[in-house]
Amino acid sequence: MSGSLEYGVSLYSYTGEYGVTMTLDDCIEDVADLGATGLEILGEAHIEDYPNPPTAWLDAWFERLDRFGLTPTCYGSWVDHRRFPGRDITEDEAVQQLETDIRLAARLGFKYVRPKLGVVTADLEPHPVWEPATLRVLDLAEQQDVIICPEIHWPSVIRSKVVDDYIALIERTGTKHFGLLMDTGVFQTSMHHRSGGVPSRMGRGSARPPITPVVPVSDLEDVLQHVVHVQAKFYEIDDELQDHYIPWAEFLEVLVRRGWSGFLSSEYEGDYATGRAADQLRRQHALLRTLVAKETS
Amino acid sequence: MSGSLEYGVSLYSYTGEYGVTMTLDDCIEDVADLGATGLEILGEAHIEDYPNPPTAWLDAWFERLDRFGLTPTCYGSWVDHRRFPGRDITEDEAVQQLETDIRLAARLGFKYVRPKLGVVTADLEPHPVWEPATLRVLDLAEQQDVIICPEIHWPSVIRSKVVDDYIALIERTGTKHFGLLMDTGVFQTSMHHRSGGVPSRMGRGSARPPITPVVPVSDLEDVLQHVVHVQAKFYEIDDELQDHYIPWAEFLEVLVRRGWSGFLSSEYEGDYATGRAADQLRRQHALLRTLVAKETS
Amino acid sequence: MLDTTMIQTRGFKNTPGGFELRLRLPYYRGLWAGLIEGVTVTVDGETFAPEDAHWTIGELRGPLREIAASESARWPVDVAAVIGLRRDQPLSIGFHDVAAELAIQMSYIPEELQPTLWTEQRRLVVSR
Amino acid sequence: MLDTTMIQTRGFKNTPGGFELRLRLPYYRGLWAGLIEGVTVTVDGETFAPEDAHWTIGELRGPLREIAASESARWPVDVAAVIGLRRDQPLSIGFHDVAAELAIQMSYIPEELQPTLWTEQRRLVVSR
Ligand SMILES: [Mn+2]
Ligand SMILES: [Mn+2]
Repeated sequence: MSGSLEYGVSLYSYTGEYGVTMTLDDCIEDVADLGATGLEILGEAHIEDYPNPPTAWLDAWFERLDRFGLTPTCYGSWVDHRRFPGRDITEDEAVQQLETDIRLAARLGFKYVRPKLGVVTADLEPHPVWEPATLRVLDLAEQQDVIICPEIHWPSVIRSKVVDDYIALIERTGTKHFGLLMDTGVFQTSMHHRSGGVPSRMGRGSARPPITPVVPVSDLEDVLQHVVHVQAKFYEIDDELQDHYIPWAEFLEVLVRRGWSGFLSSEYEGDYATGRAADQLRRQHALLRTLVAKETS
Repeated sequence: MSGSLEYGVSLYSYTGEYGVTMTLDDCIEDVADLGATGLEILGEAHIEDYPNPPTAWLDAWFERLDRFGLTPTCYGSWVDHRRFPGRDITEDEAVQQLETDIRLAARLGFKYVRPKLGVVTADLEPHPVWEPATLRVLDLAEQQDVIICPEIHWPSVIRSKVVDDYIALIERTGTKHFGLLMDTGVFQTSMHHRSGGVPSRMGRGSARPPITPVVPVSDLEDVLQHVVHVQAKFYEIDDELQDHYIPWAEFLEVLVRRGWSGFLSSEYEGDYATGRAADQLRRQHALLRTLVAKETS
Repeated sequence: MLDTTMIQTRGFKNTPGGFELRLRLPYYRGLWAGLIEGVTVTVDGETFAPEDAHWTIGELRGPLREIAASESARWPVDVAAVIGLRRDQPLSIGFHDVAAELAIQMSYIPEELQPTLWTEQRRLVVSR
Repeated sequence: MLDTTMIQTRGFKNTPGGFELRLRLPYYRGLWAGLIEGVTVTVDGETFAPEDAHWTIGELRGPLREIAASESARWPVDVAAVIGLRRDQPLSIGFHDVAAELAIQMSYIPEELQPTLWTEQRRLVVSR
């Protein structure tokens, strides 16, 4: 089975530049300029007056897609279960949030919606509202022709209860509108420490996040049939066009051998120095295209 | 005689940021935010589709003046006598350029127009077209209620043939629509070497600019009665709020003692690092206001 | 456009009865107002409590708890918030050491590790 | 917005029959097109003569001498120009050393010191 890999960029990559040195126009133009065809956004970051963008914003959105020849890929959303101080959101509120984003994503032409779910325990168990709320919006997803795809994201790993539960939901319901989003940060072989940005720390107490094991790329084989979108998370491509954090050759070998089709949507998460995102994205696309050309030749 | 000093900023100050980290909106908002009331621009830098700004640009211009409580002070213009390759501009063309800028400046509400004149010799003699062309636009300046004020700018000095010729023109014609603009860079006590920006050099030959003497602030006394506007050129205010390049105390002492009225319009010309212009302008205004308060108390 | 820093250069100034400063959200997306716990501002060692801060986020104005009472209230990622604080004397012309600690709830981080605290100190100028 | 550098990151790429790159005016104001003498581009040691450059400045397109034939033609300071150059082979995917020397007439500097030359070298990536 022969797959087709396409190249995209998530505007998350421009976090250090967005609103500082780059407008939304600049970001979208940059994605097209570097030769990508897939455009990923974060609803709560990039849509003016989210979740109710003005007509002028919508007009500009479609005009840009057309002018730059870009296809909307994935729309990032959040289910913030601590949104109301003092209590967790209810199932109805979670459904409402999901519906809002599914409708808005579909309206903008996206095929994938990634809801980021809240966690309730130190070992990153998702808030229990995820499953009933998801089940209640599957029909809307079908009607709007989008696939809901929670993200497998560091420090979560592939072999975990949460991923098993996602797959069980797919198998139990037989839905075509739920899948997995694979963030390649899961496969990082060493930890990148970003420079720049405003210093932050977690909490006022002494709790610390868990130590995360290195996830072998081979773990991807077990779940790949359910992966509908890849966020090609990366931190730094060096001056020799090498990435010392993400094992791209191994990762792409699996995708090509298995004939996986879909978008590799770049998520730059490295240093914040001005101008670095645009340069690093070009380096990554040069690296990915070079490796894929080798795999497929 | 008691004068009144007012504080302004020239958008020239944001050269390192304009179009990079700051829009025109940002620049104008910053001027108001730092407590200035006078706004100076460069026609050829800041006016969209110069010299024919669209209606929307004009509307936004007046809306901002109103919202931020800013008064247009000086409009910088150029008479580029080498504008047409292979020949100098004619007197008619110089008149046309001056007329264009006088009309546009007046339309935007400016009171002063600074034409930057081309030079023809190594000792900075202005192109001879300046005098007949100026004489031909004095009536228009009167009609448009603006004062034409060529700039005394480093490496030119106050005691020079060109300044004598300017004053002679005023005395001979008795015009109220021609004056002098004093750029405080003339009084620099040492040379600042700016870092950042794109490296440039003059020419492919071996010619080098003249060595410029230090101009004592006392020279200002001779010409002050003709000075209609001050560009408060500066390079760096240090972490103790001291300026080691421009002798502000001496300069302001003369202005206050002589009862000079008008705008001190800041021209930051220091290092180009991002964010530096906005910080340095605030330092300079803090310094100028502190010194003036001392002089007048 | 915004400064990279959380505390913006533009916006720090005396106001009638106090002073104000501007903060950007040092995060990659906008947030529902209820996720913002508050900001503690310190100027030259003088600390201003989060509950005394008057917030302006675009058209939204008031104490944070009043702003967050509207379920649709958001802090967009590309909009700086103006934080107004009361002070008897105006800040002097010249340099001031300004610090801010912004506390936010990140739903996808376990609660025992929350709030996430962003802290920054800058030397800013009062220019008039 | 523009990069601080004269040679912009955005815009360097292969085109049918050659490649292009974008330049900003590294100056503080826009200029009448007749004041621009030209740009010499070098990629990995291969030099492209100024007279072979195809310019695009907003709506204006063509060799510089044709653009400057219109007396109203300008290069605004906040608009990057696209410089198109012919090349038989596309540039390879990966890094390239790109240099540009931009020559401009400054009327207020004595002619014997002109043109003013801005030079810059950057390492840019062809990404596809
Ligand atoms: Mn991701
Ligand atoms: Mn000046």
